[in-house]
Amino acid sequence: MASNNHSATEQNTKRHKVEGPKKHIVAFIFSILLTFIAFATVIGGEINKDFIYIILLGTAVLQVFVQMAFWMHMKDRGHRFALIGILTGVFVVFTCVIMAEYWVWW
Amino acid sequence: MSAHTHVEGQLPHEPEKATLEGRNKVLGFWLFLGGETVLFGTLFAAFLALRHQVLDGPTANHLFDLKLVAFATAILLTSSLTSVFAIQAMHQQKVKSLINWLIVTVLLGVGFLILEIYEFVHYVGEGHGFTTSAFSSSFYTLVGFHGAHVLFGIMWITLLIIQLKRKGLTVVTAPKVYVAGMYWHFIDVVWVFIFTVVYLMGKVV
Amino acid sequence: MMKRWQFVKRLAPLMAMMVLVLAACGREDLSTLNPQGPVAEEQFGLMKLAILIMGLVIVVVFAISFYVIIRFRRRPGDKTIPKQVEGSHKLEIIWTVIPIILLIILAVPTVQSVFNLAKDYRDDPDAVKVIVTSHQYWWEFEYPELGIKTAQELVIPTGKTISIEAKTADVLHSFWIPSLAGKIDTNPGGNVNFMYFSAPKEGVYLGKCAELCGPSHGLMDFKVKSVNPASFERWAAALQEPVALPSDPAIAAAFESKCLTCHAVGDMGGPAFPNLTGIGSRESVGGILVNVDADDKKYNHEDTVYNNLYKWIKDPGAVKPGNLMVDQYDLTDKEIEGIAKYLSELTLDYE
Amino acid sequence: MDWLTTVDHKKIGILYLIAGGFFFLVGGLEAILIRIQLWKPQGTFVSADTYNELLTMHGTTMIFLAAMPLIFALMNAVIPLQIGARDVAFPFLNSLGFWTFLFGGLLLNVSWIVGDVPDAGWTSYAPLAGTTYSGDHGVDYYVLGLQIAGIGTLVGGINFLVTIINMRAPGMTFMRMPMFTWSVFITSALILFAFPALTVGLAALMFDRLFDANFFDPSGGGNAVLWEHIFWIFGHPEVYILILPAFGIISEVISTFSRKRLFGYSSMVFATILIGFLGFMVWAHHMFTAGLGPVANALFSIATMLIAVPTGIKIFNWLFTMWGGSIKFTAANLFAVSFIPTFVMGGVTGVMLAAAPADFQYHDSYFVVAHFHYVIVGGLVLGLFSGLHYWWPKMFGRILNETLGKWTFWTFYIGFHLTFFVQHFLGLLGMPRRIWQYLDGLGFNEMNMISTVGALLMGVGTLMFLINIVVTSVKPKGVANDPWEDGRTLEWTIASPPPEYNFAQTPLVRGYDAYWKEKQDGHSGMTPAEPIGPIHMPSPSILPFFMGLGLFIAGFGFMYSPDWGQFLGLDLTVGHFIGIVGLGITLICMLLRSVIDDHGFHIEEEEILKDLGGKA
Ligand code: HEA
Ligand code: HEA
Ligand SMILES: [Cu+2]
Repeated sequence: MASNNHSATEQNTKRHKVEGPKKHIVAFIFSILLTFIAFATVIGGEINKDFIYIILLGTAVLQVFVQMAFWMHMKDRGHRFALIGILTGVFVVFTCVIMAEYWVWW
Repeated sequence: MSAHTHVEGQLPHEPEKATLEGRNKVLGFWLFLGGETVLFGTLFAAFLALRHQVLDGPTANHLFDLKLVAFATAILLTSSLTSVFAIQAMHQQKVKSLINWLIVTVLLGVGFLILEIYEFVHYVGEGHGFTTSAFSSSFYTLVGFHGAHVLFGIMWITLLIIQLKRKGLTVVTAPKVYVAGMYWHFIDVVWVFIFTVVYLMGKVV
Repeated sequence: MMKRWQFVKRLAPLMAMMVLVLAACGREDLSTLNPQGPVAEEQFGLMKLAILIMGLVIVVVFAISFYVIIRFRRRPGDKTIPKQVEGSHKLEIIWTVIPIILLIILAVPTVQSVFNLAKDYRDDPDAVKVIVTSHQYWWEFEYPELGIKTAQELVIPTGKTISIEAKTADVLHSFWIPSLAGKIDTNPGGNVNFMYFSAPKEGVYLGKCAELCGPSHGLMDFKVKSVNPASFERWAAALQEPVALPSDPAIAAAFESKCLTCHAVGDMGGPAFPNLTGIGSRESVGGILVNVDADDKKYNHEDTVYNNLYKWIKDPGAVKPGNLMVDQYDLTDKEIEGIAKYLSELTLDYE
Repeated sequence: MDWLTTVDHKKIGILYLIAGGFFFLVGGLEAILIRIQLWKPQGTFVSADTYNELLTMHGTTMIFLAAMPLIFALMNAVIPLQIGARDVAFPFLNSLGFWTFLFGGLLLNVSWIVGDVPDAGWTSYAPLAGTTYSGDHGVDYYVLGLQIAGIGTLVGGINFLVTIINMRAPGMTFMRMPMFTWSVFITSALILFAFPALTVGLAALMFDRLFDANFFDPSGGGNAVLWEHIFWIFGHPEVYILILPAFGIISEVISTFSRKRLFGYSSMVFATILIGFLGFMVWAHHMFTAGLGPVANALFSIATMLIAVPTGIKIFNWLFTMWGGSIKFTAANLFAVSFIPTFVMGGVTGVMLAAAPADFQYHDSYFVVAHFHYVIVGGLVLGLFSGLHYWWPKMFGRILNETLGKWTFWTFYIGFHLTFFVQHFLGLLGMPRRIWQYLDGLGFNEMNMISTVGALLMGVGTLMFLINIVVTSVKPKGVANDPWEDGRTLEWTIASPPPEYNFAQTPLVRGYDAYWKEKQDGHSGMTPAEPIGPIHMPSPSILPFFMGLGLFIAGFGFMYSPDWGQFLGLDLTVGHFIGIVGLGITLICMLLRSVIDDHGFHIEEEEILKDLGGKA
């Protein structure tokens, strides 16, 4: 149908080679590793509390990046609106969470 | 809209994006996940705001058994990986292996749910009921919403497996599988945050 | 053509009235446009600045609108195509920058004022501290330093800063004295709010509840009575003096068994509901039945203290629907009369 | 039956129009009753309880069941046509959105029949909305009704986002989209990101009420202010969800009837995006008096004021669209032109409210009531009236009677100003909002009386519009493709009303104001982008209706589960059982939808040619 011509920009025009499972396994190992780091920080304890929080959030955010990029194909082309959608959502979430932490029990 | 123009068996490399309907579905689902992000974000916000309000109930630190939860996390992460393999199989038109990977994914999901239910039952035994305190209400709501998503995902993928068996991989079923895969990753990502914010941070005193 | 004139005719009396109202600025004891204390004045100042800016904006927009509507109307049969303009960077920059400037003019005093009005006087030894607790349809005022509690009528010394700590015993309410200070919500749980205000002049100011709190939300009025500091001292002292029960033993028994289970007078009774000490000399009963001398009765809600008390005790639900006093007791007509009379004579002499 | 199963966006638009219009009358009737109660001091026309029910239901009905559906009506009727599409992206979901909205709205209004009506304000602040202080089922109706209607809205939002992104005709780039399409695009995005917050808020409140959770109940450690945050994180974007489509309508109408291109199109687009973005960062301006502290108050004051800038850009762009134009005052354009100064009056009071210290005085007074009715009635409702008069011929093939239209305008407009102008002063003079009675002698009497008279006049205006609809619908169909003769966008290139498939051939878009451009270049219509061929259409389906019905039943069951006894001696009550059955119906419909492939059907070439021939 002609009306989808323009959306050609939105899809992969180039046929890429069939991808192997390798990078996904690497992503998986990354995720497990990050989870383990977070886990170990908490179990290991005895470090400054704020520092632990930073490590925890850092590993979580990193892991999300890894998963979004590799498993959800976010880094591939044709995901412009998907990206905008998710990022806007994240922005709204960010304001919500700030609200929760700082203003509810001021 | 041009579903009928493709001949069966000659699926393009990314069958989920072969038709306008497929592309609509994928894009719509991405946007839906954007909305879901806000949904879970608000739940997180409520939980964060209320997490210290334990009244007479047990505290997070007292309650959580990190090893069990870490094990559940590993299961869910693995299921995310198997669902990626499923999508890869789909892109290679290997229907058989696609179905097998989906079955593994579902089984892992069921395993996760069983652990979660076990965990909840255990907590209730510890005096941490849904109505105990604001902390408990917001805990069960957040984690329970996630659990409900897992449950829905399991039912959905099971249904897709049946459909794949009956109808095979077509430009109609492909977008459904792809979208279900995205959904499953999203659940996984949310869990990463639940694990971090609820469980790990709950243990930091 | 006809219709447009009708429009003007209809609007003219309205405009005239607007002018009148503006000139009057409303009641001195109620209007935000007629501030009686420094806090309300500061707020009114900000309002005036804002109104000025907004007036300017409105004038400009209306002027352009009218000009355009009149100048560029299409004559019948006109088939010409006007020039198609894409836009004008110069103009667009103008109407981006000018509003920004106007907003800065408004924002700077706004921010100053935000911090100014957020000052905390709770530890200031010169300030009079009051803990305001709102209840479904009545107000409780506690003076922690003086160890006294009263209800419905906040008595304050003129000129002193009053430091308010506001909370609620049940649902959300909001504490508002329009002519003295803007409002602050009363929150449940740990979210205690604070604010301050002062009244340089003696007088009675009307206070309102400004957050929907149930059927009688609109009737949850209170009074702020500012008296000179000496009177204030006398009032505080008088409030602590012991109070005698009604002289008629039957009435006294009824009062003790039916009223004092909830209310307090002097050092008797329970604290859960409005403290009645000195109720006979308050401005109103229940916050809205205004007490006047028999000859001054002008409105429906005004009457003598006795009549008001009688009316209230007889059927509190008719005055404030849904309040918690409804159906809590059983009194004969005689007892009601006796109690109303007793309460109407329960006055504090301090002015 | 046809109407129950339709997935045609044009018909769904009409369904939205009927349902939204009905709820507007209901909400309007409630407003009139409110005004009658307030027309004199200490009125006793309705009881205190009833008054709170009226004001809650008025606000809730108007916002969720009247304004939003009427916006959806125009979105459905116009958007696919404006972008040159044959349909929306998800016709099935479109119909699902409508039916869930309708059943949610009906559930909410069943409360009037049952007699347990929500009465905690449209904002339902806890703890008043909790079971301790609202023991009857009133607030349950609010929670479940809005939850169900909200699902419909969310689904609609996603649908229009995808439609606009993926279904545009060839050549219609983003920067060639008509302004109405742009504003609906942003509105849909706001819906997508704002409604989930409401969903969570309502779910939490529902858990509090039905299952004794402790989110907002202070005695269980909950926090009442948390509800305020969640509600307004949704609530403020919601007001821009309401006004942006009106902005879009005004842009179209003004430009058409001035015979001029929209002035500053790209800055209009930019301003719309900016408003949507800023809309998420200002919610706490509804909570200045909640005690958030000076830092938060100052930040939110400034953020709120900033919105005046992009909005101002729009206002002046409209004025300069008219400048130098050739303005024709049809009824549609009367509404549109009067929108500009009227909305500005409401907008500037908004900026006044944004100054936190002054808001300590305005908050919860009639000044706020005046503000939001100026932006909503003087903005959104005028915009809707304008859009309805403008697109009526496209939707129904008949032009609304112009004389009656002008009468509608004048009565409604004058009534509007009478009602709400004085309310600014009532607020400043110390009259709080949401009050059942005010005392005599406070100086409120005259202005309240004027306000009531104005409301009645608005009622007359609304009746005129109803009469106009009746008068028009008995006339024969058959207006031209471009009845206003100055149409600029794609919807005016096809028949009124359009055939089921909209465009026989998808048009090729060569610029902004696609149709106008062709006309200026001397063409009579659009250049097609494809040959005539069979057109694939989705099949109608009854499933959405039953999915809505299932949710309706489920809502009922769960609501009354505490009241109804045990079910067969199980742990479940009869209510739970009914609730589960309701959800089951919905889930089974989803299952059916997933399993049964919808192959649709084709409209054959001959038929299309016949349609075209009939026109030529
Ligand atoms: C369609 C709905 C709509 C719209 C568009 C708006 C628009 C705005 N609103 Fe309004 N608002 C409501 C609906 C709406 N509001 C509702 C329903 C409530 C009450 C809810 C409740 O409590 O029940 C409310 C309440 C409300 C409050 C809370 C009041 C209180 O409860 O104490 C505030 C405070 O800041 C506010 C501000 C604003 C501002 C700054 C805008 C701005 O977007 C306005 C911008 C427009 C202009 C400013 C005019 C055009 C601009 C120019 C001509 C440029 C030059 C102008 C200047 C330099 C000033 N609104
Ligand atoms: C889209 C939103 C919207 C719209 C269009 C309106 C329209 C109107 N509103 Fe609304 N209003 C709100 C949203 C809206 N309102 C909200 C959110 C609140 C706050 C609620 C709260 O505090 O919780 C509020 C509160 C509110 C109050 C304050 C109540 C209080 O605080 O105590 C008042 C009082 O005057 C009022 C009046 C009116 C009037 C006269 C109209 C008029 O414009 C209505 C005009 C329409 C008609 C007059 C229709 C007439 C109908 C017929 C003639 C036919 C009837 C027949 C049948 C049903 C068959 N409204
Ligand atoms: Cu707002």
